[in-house]
Amino acid sequence: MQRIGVFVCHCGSNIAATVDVKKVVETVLSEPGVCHAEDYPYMCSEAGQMKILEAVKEKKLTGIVVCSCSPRMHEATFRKAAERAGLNPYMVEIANIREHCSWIHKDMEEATKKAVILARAAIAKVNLNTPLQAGESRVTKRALVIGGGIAGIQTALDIADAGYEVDIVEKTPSIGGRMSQLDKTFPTLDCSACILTPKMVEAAAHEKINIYTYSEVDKVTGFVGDFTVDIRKKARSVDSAKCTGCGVCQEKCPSKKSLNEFNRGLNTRSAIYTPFAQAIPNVPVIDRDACIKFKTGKCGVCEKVCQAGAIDYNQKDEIITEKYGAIVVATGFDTIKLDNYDEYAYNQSKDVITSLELERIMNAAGPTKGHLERLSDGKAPKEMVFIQCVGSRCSDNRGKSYCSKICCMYTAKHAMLIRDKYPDVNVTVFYIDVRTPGKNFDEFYRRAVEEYGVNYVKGQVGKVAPLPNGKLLVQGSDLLDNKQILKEADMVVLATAIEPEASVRQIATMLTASIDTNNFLTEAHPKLRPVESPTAGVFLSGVCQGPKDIPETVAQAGAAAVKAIGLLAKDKLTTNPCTAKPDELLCNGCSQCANVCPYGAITYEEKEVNDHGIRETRRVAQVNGALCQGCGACTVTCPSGAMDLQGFSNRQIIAEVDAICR
Amino acid sequence: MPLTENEFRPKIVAFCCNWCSYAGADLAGSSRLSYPADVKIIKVPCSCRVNPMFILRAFEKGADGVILCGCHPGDCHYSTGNYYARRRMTLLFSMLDYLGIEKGRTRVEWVSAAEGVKFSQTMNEFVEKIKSLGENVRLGDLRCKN
Amino acid sequence: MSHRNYSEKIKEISGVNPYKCMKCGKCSATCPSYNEMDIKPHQFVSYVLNEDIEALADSKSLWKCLSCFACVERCPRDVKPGKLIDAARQIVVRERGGDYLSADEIPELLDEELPQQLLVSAFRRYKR
Amino acid sequence: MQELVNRAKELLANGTVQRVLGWKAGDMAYNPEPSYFESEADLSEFVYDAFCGANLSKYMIEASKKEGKTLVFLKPCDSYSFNQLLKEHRVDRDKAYIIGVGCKGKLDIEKIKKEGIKGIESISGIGMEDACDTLKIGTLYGDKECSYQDVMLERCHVCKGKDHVVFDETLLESRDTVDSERFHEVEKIEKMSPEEKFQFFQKELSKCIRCNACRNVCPACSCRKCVFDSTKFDSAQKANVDPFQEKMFHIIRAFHVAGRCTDCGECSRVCPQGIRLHLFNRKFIKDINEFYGDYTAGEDINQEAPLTHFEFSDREPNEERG
Repeated sequence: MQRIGVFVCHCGSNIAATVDVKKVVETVLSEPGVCHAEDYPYMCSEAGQMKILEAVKEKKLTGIVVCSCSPRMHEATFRKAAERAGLNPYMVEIANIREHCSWIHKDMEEATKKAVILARAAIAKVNLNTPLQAGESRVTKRALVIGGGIAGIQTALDIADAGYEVDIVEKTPSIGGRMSQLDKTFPTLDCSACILTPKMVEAAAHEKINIYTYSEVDKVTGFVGDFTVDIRKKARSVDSAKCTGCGVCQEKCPSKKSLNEFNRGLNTRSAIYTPFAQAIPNVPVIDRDACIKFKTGKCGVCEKVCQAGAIDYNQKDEIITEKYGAIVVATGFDTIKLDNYDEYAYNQSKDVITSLELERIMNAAGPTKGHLERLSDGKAPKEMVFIQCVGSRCSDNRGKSYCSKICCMYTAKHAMLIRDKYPDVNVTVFYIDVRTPGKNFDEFYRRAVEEYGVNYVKGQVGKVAPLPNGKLLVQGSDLLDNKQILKEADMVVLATAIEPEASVRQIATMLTASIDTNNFLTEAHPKLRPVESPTAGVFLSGVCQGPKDIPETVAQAGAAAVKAIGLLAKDKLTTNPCTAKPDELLCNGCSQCANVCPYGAITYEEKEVNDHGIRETRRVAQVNGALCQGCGACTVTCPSGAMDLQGFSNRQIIAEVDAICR
Repeated sequence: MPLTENEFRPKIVAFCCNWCSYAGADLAGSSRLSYPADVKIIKVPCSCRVNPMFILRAFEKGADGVILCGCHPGDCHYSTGNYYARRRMTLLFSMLDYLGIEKGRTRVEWVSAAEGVKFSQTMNEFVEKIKSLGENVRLGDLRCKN
Repeated sequence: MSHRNYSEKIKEISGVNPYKCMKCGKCSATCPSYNEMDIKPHQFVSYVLNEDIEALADSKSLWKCLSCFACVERCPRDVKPGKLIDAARQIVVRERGGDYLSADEIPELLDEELPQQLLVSAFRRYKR
Repeated sequence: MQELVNRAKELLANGTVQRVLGWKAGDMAYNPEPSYFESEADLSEFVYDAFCGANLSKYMIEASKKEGKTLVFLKPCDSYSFNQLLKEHRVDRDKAYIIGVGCKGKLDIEKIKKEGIKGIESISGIGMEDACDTLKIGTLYGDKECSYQDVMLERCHVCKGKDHVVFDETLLESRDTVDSERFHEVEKIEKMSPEEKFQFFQKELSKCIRCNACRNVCPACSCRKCVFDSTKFDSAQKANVDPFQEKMFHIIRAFHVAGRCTDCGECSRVCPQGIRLHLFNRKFIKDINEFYGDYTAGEDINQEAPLTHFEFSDREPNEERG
């Protein structure tokens, strides 16, 4: 029989205002095994924890139940306290009487009754708890960064600078990501390439960093400290070791009609291409869907002109298998498709563009060589309209419910740059709210209005209609003036919502990292663990976790690096002791458990057992405690009940059921 | 809701997976989204840990309804646990229905850590449903008691 | 009925939660009858929330809305001002009683150019 | 039948097998029982006729632990059970020499008794060489007759087929016995109201005396130690201590064998109270077929079992049938 102490927390008034804690203490004292119960205003405080230590000592407690907030909050705290008191940490159970009781119920009598029942269930469980010992597993001192944008580059640099090997996997032919597509950056207006390129070069030159471009993650197995990852190096059709990056192949390539992804499809590129001039590595790839050689078998111009002999049409995808201790996801974002927003005429008019397209138009290396012009007729615009929140903050199913966060600032940037370079162009920004929290951000927006004369109108645009004269009729409203506005514009720029890069869902599935309904990766705690995934050993960097601007992305990238370094610096990890455990005497050897184990943690071996004096060799299940993550799938599959889960045993759960239904 | 006499208050057991649904229930709590106190949550590591025996046990001990909440299919922390749970529960619920235990007394709902609202709504609906079905007398014993 | 009840009735008929409005003004930007309205589409929500139904009932807007539902279609928050005003109109018509449009009058009103939809919305608006 | 005995003698004599697992004549014509035969002499008691319903595959678990090979006679339906045990590593294929024997449908003595035939002394027309159309029954009260088909076991009316799924050789001809829809009974129950369903099963299960015959005969219930006998679930078989297993026994048992039950019908055959236990197992089989595609346990040992496998597009548990 256990000797159980029950500690009921008031959590200030969070619990005590709705739950009669004294009554809970009084009631649980009559539960089997309970030999001590008390309440305290803050159990998680040092003084509260001391109460546990004292009681364990005085009453010789063997088990502890804390009735408090969610175990997700303080289970670790109380387990440590138990350990300090000399108990096994797994002799602690939490009754969640805050999130699951006091915060959702109003009537004190009812909430108190429920709190007692929850406590009773925890007590019933502790009665069956057994001390568990955490095992150890090794840490591979190498990190994988998925995504080679600014987030991935910064994370890789920080990890590498700490002395650990890092691999970057980037799916496009070059690292650089979205930031390489930007012209200028807010709030300082410095050139994006000027600050990004040195970082790209630094990453490429770093002796601890290894970059796989034009590559994707194919498969991930293992667990924190010991992941095994298959990386697919897609066939580039160009030998990176031989290529000198001279660019002649691209000049001579006769297939020049492919949409240039880097320029958002606003112009075309050759079939053999490097996405942009500063690409790293400066090695082109052949787009096999566009290449004449691959389509018809005839051509081979690039091979002929390449003096280095680097063209290799027979190159195949290559799978590289590597072990990692930590994985950082930095997959970034894309703008949403605007097919659902007919009212903005994006698909009808070439002169309605997204902000990212405007970045390319404004950029000297872009489709118009940096001249602001209409894509329909090449004319310089006189009236420009910017529309904010296109697809952001939409609770209908056409767009995204969240604020994309970066649009207010980059629109101010665009407006300012245009007014600066082309003072004769009128710029009108239709906004719902202008959101500029950030250092020097509001000042930046105000400068656009006050110094550059950008016309900000509060009110969303209802419709953009192409006119026969080639202009665009923008129908908006000025809510402050209570007027409807009809404006003929030459160009309309849509601040299009951003969304996580589409491939992230697949990556999250491989990593068993959770993802929210918007495809953003979920952090382990929204406030206190913002750069960690709930899946141990997986960290989040950049927009894959939520909308962010560059400074925030870089800050988060550094934070993710530090978390990864903290993991890599360890030689051994303690493993979750709540793993599956087979009873060899009950095991039939039927293999059903091994069939459902997602980790391959169950193997079978012929083993001599002593079944009440009968010695025989049997086929029995063995669980690798380092691989087992404790899901319990095997326990239910096992027909004989030989497989049980430590910490969540059949008897423990049944005891809880009984306590609740009593 | 204060307790009033004679009102039928069902016993409801909710199994919640640790990673999504238990966190969803926590979020419902921290967002103060109320649902009836009749619901008592048991934490399990994954929906696939829930043995049909646990559900039968709950009914035998007098539960009027049992609900299992797990991560959305595709989002299981353990990759595949909820897919197995889905098959097991589909078959179990169908069997219980076959034995005369109304389908409304058993339910599976996928609730993510971000879906506090869904958690609370689900529980409100489920309790309403159980109240409309009344006390479960059938699984106490499938045989004649006398 | 009290003001509050009217307000609740409008929510009930329209199925709209006016609290969802983020005051972006897209409805007003969209509305073809905007200039003829005294209370603008983006303001409907506040009249309902402030329970100032009398003003809404007396407004010109009630009868100027074409029920084209462009605002319903484009509202990013599913607030649907067109449905709110439609509901207000229905309440007024119900209270007032009597039919403003009888089926017998239809043949006379028919016009080649007239969209069928208009007849339907006219019936919704002018007939009990 | 003599063919079987002759072949068994040969295999014993040439050392292919160490023993024979078959059926031994009982004290009455209708109750032969499973038995090992170690020698030619033993085989004089061997019998194979229309009352040899017993499925011998489960005995192969023990036989697999013995020295040398065992010759086992498996009817077509028994071979599914053997295959399923093979899939679960419970029997050793190398320790078995399987003769697949033909089957013309097996008989249910209870059904004969229900025909009003009492005091049975002898039954003829039950041998594999007979026409198996009419049974001639000698009783204390004179000779009686009844139709073979009318007194067949329920499972034979819905037979899975007369082909063996695993064997070393086959002997004797079979005859098709199917004349009913397999899921007809289950469908009838499905259409009842909840109250009617409950009444129906309550009536059936109230007959249960927990003799464990169903469990002991079931080839899928082959656990070294049954959960009902272990303390792992607090469901141990201690009368009056915890009645959980008492109440839920048949549901839990059905779930344990779901996806593994070959519908061999042994549970219903052996139940002394005549409970139609196959109605549980067959419900699961029907659901599995309907929800996840046709699956016959034991048919193909390489096929993924329905409960240790899934599809992303599987139906949701709350979904209404239809």
